[in-house]
Amino acid sequence: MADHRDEVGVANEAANEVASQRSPVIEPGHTFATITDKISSIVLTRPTSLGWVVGFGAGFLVTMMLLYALAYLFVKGTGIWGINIPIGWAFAIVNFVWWIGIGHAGTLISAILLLLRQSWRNSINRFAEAMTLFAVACAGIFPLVHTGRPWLAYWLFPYPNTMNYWPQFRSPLLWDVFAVSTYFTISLLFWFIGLIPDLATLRDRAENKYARISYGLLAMGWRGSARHWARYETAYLLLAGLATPLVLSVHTVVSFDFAIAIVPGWHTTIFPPYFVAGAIYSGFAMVLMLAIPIRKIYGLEDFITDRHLQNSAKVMLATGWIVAYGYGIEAFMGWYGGNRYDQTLLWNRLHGPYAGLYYMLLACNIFIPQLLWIRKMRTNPVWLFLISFVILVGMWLERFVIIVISLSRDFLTSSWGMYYPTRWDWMTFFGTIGMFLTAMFLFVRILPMISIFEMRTLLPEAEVKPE
Amino acid sequence: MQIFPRSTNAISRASLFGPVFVAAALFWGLVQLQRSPYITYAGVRKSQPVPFSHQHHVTGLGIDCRYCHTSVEQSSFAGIPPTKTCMNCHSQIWTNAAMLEPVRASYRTGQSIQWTRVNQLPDFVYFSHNIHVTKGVGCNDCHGPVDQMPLMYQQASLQMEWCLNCHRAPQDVLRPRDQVFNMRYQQPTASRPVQIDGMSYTDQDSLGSALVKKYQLRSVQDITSCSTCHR
Amino acid sequence: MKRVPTYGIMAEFASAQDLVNAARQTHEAGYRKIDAFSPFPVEELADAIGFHKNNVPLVTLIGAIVGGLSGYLMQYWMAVISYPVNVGGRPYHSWPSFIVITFELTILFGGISAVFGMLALNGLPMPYHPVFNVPRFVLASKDRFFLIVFASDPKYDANGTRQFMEGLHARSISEVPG
Amino acid sequence: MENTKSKREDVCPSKRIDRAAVEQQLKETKGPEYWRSLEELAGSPEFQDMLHREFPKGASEWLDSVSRRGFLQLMGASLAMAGMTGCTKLPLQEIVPYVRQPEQVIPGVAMYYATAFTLSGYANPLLVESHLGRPTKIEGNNLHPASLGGTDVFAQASILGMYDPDRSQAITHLGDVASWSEFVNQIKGPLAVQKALGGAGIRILTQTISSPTLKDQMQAFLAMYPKAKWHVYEPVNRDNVLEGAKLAFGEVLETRYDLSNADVIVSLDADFLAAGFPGNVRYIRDFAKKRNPDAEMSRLYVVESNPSSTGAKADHRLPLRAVEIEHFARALASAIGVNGGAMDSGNTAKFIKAVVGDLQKHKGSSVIIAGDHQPPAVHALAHAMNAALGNVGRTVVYAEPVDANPVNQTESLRDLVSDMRAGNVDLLVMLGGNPVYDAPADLGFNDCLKNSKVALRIYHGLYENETAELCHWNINEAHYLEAWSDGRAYDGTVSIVQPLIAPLYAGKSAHEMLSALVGLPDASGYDLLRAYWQKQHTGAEFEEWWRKTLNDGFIEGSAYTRKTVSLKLQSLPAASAVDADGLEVNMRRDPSIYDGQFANNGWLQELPKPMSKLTWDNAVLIGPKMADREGIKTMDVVALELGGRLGARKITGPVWIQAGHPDHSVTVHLGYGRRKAGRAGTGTGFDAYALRTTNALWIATGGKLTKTGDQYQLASTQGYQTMDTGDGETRPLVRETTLEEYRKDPKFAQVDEPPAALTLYPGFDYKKSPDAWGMSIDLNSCVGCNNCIIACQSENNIAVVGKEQVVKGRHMHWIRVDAYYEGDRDAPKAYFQPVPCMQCENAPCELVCPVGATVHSSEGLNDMVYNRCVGTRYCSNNCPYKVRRFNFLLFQDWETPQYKLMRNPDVSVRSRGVMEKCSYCVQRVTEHRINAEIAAVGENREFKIEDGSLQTACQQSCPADAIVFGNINDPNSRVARLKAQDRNYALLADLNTRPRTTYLAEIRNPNPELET
Repeated sequence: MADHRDEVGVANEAANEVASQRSPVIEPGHTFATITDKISSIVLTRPTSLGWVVGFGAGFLVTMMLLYALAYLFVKGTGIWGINIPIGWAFAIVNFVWWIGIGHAGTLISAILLLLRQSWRNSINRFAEAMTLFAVACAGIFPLVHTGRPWLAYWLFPYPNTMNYWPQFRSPLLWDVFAVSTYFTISLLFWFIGLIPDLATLRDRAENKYARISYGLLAMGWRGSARHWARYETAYLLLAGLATPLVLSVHTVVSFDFAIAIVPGWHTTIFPPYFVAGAIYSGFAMVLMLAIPIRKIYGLEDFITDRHLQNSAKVMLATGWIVAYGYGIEAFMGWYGGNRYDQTLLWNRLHGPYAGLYYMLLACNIFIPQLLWIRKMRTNPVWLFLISFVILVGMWLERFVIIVISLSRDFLTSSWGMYYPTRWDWMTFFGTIGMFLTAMFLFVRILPMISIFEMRTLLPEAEVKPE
Repeated sequence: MQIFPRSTNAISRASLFGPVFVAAALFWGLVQLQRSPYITYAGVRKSQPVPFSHQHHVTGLGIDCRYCHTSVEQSSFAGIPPTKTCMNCHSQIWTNAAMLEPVRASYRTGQSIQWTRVNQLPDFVYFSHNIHVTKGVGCNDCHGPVDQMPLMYQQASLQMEWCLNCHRAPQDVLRPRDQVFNMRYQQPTASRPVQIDGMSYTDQDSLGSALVKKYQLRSVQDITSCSTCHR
Repeated sequence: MKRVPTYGIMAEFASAQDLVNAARQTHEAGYRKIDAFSPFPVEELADAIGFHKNNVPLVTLIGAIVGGLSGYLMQYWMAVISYPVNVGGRPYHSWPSFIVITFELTILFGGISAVFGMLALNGLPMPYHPVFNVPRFVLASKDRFFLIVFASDPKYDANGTRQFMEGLHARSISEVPG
Repeated sequence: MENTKSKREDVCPSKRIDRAAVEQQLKETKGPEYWRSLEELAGSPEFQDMLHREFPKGASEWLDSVSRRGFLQLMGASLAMAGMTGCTKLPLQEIVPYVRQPEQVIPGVAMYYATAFTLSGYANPLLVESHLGRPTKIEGNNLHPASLGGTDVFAQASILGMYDPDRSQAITHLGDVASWSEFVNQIKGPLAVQKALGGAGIRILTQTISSPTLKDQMQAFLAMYPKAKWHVYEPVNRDNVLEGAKLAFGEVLETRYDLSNADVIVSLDADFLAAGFPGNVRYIRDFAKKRNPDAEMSRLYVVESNPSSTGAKADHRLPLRAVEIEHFARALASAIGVNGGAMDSGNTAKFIKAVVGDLQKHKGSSVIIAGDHQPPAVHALAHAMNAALGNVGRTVVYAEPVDANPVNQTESLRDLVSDMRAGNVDLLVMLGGNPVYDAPADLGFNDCLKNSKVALRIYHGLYENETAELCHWNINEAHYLEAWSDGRAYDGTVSIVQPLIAPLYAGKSAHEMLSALVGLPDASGYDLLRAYWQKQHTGAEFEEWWRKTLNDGFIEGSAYTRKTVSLKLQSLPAASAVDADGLEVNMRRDPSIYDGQFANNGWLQELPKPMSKLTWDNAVLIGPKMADREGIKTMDVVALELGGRLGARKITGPVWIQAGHPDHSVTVHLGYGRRKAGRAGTGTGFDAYALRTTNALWIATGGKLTKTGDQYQLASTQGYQTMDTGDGETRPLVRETTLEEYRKDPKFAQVDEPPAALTLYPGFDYKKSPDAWGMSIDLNSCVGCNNCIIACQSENNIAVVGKEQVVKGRHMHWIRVDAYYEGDRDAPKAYFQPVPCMQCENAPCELVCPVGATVHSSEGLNDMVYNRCVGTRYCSNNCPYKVRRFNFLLFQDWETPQYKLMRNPDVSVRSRGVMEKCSYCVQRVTEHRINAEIAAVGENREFKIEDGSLQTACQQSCPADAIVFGNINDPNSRVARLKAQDRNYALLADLNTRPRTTYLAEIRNPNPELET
């Protein structure tokens, strides 16, 4: 809503465009009322559907498995995982980077697309942001629990202590601490202020007393005053402006964890850009994996149209190519750079004990996604869903390849080693997925998953003639 | 419709901005607790099998520290006197004082007296008495006015920040080596100058820097390196 | 039953366009203590009711600057002044390494002050507000648009204002009890 | 070592501290506090009954299972929280002083005592560090000619043996705990009966003994019981050497070598640089001295079957099957002009020609050494050749045998068995040893003892092992660190074995056993020893002489004098024909656990074997050729069969493909597959003694190898044993060249050294600090003996992790010895490279630690602050040398009291979740610095740490003197001078990490004639 006129323009176009090839961002025939009713009813209807209960229950059980795995971890120590010397980092960090990457789509959609005035973002930004928060929460678990003595993790924060000794600010891990916590805070605020007007709507529409009270408290007495809207819009815009460099910085910093180190396969300048691209890549894949079933189940095809699926697919195609370029440059530099360690690394990826995974990675992240060139694929939810899944697998493999393969064979051949995940590695990984789904289920049940007031602005009625 | 009464406004505002202050207060509390005697034992008189009075033995009888703490100049460990040392005198005087029974019992049975440790450092801290004594750090610089302690207690917090105070500015505490065991030593003033090597010093700054040279103290960077105390 | 003082008079409109027009007329009619309510942001509205002074950017800027400075100074003090340690032969003041955290704290403080600044300036949270006494006001968060003239406005007088507002083609007019 | 010498005490240190105090301590203090507070009380020598309470028989298994002792790890974690963090509340501690403090004892100051460790009769002179009566670290005795400060792995690890909680802790009779006096009374009767018979029914079985006192006692006993017999048996015996000497000289002689003036050395399957070879410590020193390429450099030819560390150091190594080596020897002899009954030397002709040429050129300065397991003929030939080359008296010296009872041990045991079978034995006393486990299979000692008619069987030993099981009486032996004794080094020099601590479990020494048998049960070992030596050393000044002897640890001038001998070599027995394709089986002592007596020593079990880097197991070693032919892969389980009179004997075990191992030959190591060793040793590996027969103790032919199809996980500590990276690249990790090339281009090793000005950063100025520590490791001297690994483990309280963890790649050694192979897999070049922390000046590890737990000290040490570490493992990932070790689980044993006593009080005990690594022995650095500072201030002179006075643990007992540590700020220090050499290079220098540890490149001295 940076510029209202522009919104109107988009809305008009959207309306007139039904006939034309390009599908609109919102199906015609909607009014403020219908939008409001449609979206808020999802949250306000009682009783809860059985499907939801089942899904939530499943996610919850897996979350319990995560807690069990973590409890055992605290009792025994990180030795229950497959890590060793030389491979000091494996699943924990792979998962961390993977989740953080996924967590990039939300803020990107709500902030960057907002600044780029991509009005189609309005219908997906809300749950994309929620997805971001939950993904970052899942990611946040790992840096903490992967330490040998997690109960001392508070030493990573610069608090006044009796040792007169401080964190070591040259360490990328410390940068992570600040980057990730900042990212989480800002995303949370961004998401929440986005929610305020809709919470007001829910407050005013809830039948149930308690619902009314709780939504009321969260809405903080929002009444849609013109003055409030003015300040609100500014704040929202500023936040978007701040979040944009932030979202780019977060994965850059994460990539520093590797780029700053001297390990062959880590120590490369290409990392920041292609980590960010990869993050958006996997982020959109996750958005689609959520959007496609949600719009089906809750019948939101009017709001999440094929246009959205198409655009997301195009974004994936683009970022996918950036990632491919990254791989290309890595390989090229490995060969061209003439550094004996990088050359060996390249050879090792292609012929080493983990070569299979590397080829799988290429298939998942580069070759299969090329199907998205085909329009049918972009518009067919089922195919899109499957491709997104493949991409998510691929991006997980990318992190595995970068972290584990590089560590498994570094400088001294005498200390080369292998890594085999244990069942505890897997339980922790899948556990976080369960946690993510649980949170997602709760979210769609108690909060509007599409921004109601921003949808309203897409309608032609929202137009106001200038003087 | 109106859901909330007017009063809610104040409450809600408080609940939005209040937590910040609560958290801050909590944090401040923790920081204080960290340094409190409850954690450090500083100034806490721990119960002992025999209520040994340093005041009486040092001030009253004028016994030198090294009579009991024999290894303070040769070893990292200052030494806790064996029962034998107590009995040197107490086989002659106070021979049947009730409070000394544990000592006599120990001597009879050969069972050690089990004192409660007063000045204790964590196990990963390696402190050497001998080097500190050699470089002109006085007993009471760390142990406080032991000669005025009827019951022994730990004077300083013995926390790292406390150690660093001296390690970052040793010249502020150094004294001539012959004064190390003098519990009543006071830093030089114009009225009470301190003589070493024929020079007379009227303030700690000049004395300190002179001693830093004389006793070849290592640079601050040296003595604040981690492995100075941790290995 | 005790008579409650009036808070103002409120008119309801069907579209954003109507509201904006009405607001403008009211403002031109010399009413200053007025406000308008819409279910989504209508940019012209603020201008229409004569609201121009928006301090959110300033607050944000201050927050960001404070964040950035404190970030860098904290690192400098800890690494160079408080306890300088030789880390891998790097200088104590390794400024390139300090940039990341400085940046992050800039964003963090900026963001926080933007959000809380906005809330504070808007006087939120304010769960209770007289306008909620108007039953139809629930529609303000759905598809209706409202304009209010506060009783505190010097030009306000119960009947005159009501008549004036009726002239604005409002769908309905109601008195807001304070 | 001057100051250590001055620190030596010359009195018996066995102190008497009241037990209650110690028990109190053990009850009240937890984990990490324990050994520190113990420091301030007193190392109590005597709390055996308490230990009994603490130790139910068959305690918990070794660290293998992760699920082990869950509660304990919880405790460990909580301890870690309590003990390892800065701001948690410390638990109240007791402090328990002496009642009467012994003189000399200054709490917190270590003392050193001279003693000796005896293996197979050969004494290794030692200097043992003691903290308040607790021995904590073993060093070599630098005054003793057989040590010169060096030790071997067995001596280093023996301290763990003393604290081993699985040692037999009481006298038992038929399994019930009994007392010494009971024992004494019970044997009175039988002895009386025997007295009447002149002891006709008494047999005493000992291991190889060199103790003069014990020999004297034994003779006294045999005088008292003239018909009694003294049998000697050890599985790793030197019968071949003995028979070889008889063959050559007609008498029994000790052969020693003087490598300090050997320019050409030919080894006929002799692994003379390996622990267990008599005199190896001294040989390594002399050998290493002669390998200096800037002086007269020696040349080493090794003809061997199983690849050994000696072979790895060879300038020319010829892999031959053990059975072929006799033929080689004969051919060589004939070529030299000794009648070896010349055989066709076949494909080795060229080699022999070159060797002979070399030998002829160096008459009198060459030496030919035959391996213990080669048949007598080979030894005889070696003697003959050395004589012919005029080496005798120069590089080869003959003298009295060190063995007090030099008999053919196999025959001796055979006699004993037949006597037992015949029922001639009524009373069998076994002093040590474990014949039930390690006697040749064909003797059937086991069942012979089980259902023999021997009325009374007495076992005296350190463990309740397989043999003890089958005895009525089981007397727990006192460990050598607990008892008085003496013994002879390889050159005959008598060392006095001085106890460091009173017996933990009131064990008895062999001397006390024997004197009990002659009716003096209460004689103390000390009195017996003293009495004996008083007899030998008549004269007024005995006291003074005795004190000096105890102080030095050995009797000056007690070495056996050289004998001039005349060769009486009659015709040699005909050599057995070699079946070209028949499979030969070599049975060898294990490089880590010897003959099995160290099977329960965790340090040795986890010590990577020099060539294969295997731990916790033995394996069937085969050559690559054979593996390819038979289609066998490493870790395939095979069945190995040997035919024989007693029918086929068979073992099954996993295969390890050993580069350089000859074809048609397999090697198995003895000592594994113990049934009753203890928590560490029981059930590791397979028992190769099952293949051993009296007629083929070392080399058997006609073996049969078949795949079983099973797999078995072996635990090797080294990822890859080649410097090739697979993509055709080879990394210059070990830099090596020939003497010629080196003379041409001395700086060959210093390629890709980055210029000092490369970095943008100014870099730190370490000149400001008086000392900047650095280390130089000479790859030419290092013989891969592994001694440094154990020395470090002992000095720095390094945990043992168990096989499962080693397989996962989590072993904890702070210094490792990498072994690399290069070239033809069947005859590769081999290299050793010890790798401790490089202490990089631009340390990559420090840069990435988020909490600053690893940072630089002003002296350039890469400090690792355990208590600050949160365990992100980032530092290890970023360490190009991978020398950092992480406590993935609670590897330290917090609860075993013995281990608490053993630990070095000057080094933190690391708990779970903490990174650790080589610290350049910072505790020693600090100690020396403090002492030097005190001295400087006291004497009012410039502060200085004397070069060489401060030695790291690995350096101090390195037999090759390959590791040198010191102050690189002082251009005259030894380390600075070494680093100035042309051969000096830094590992991975191209990374610009600026390591403080650098290497001296390896130079070989090949024979031009053999260079193709």
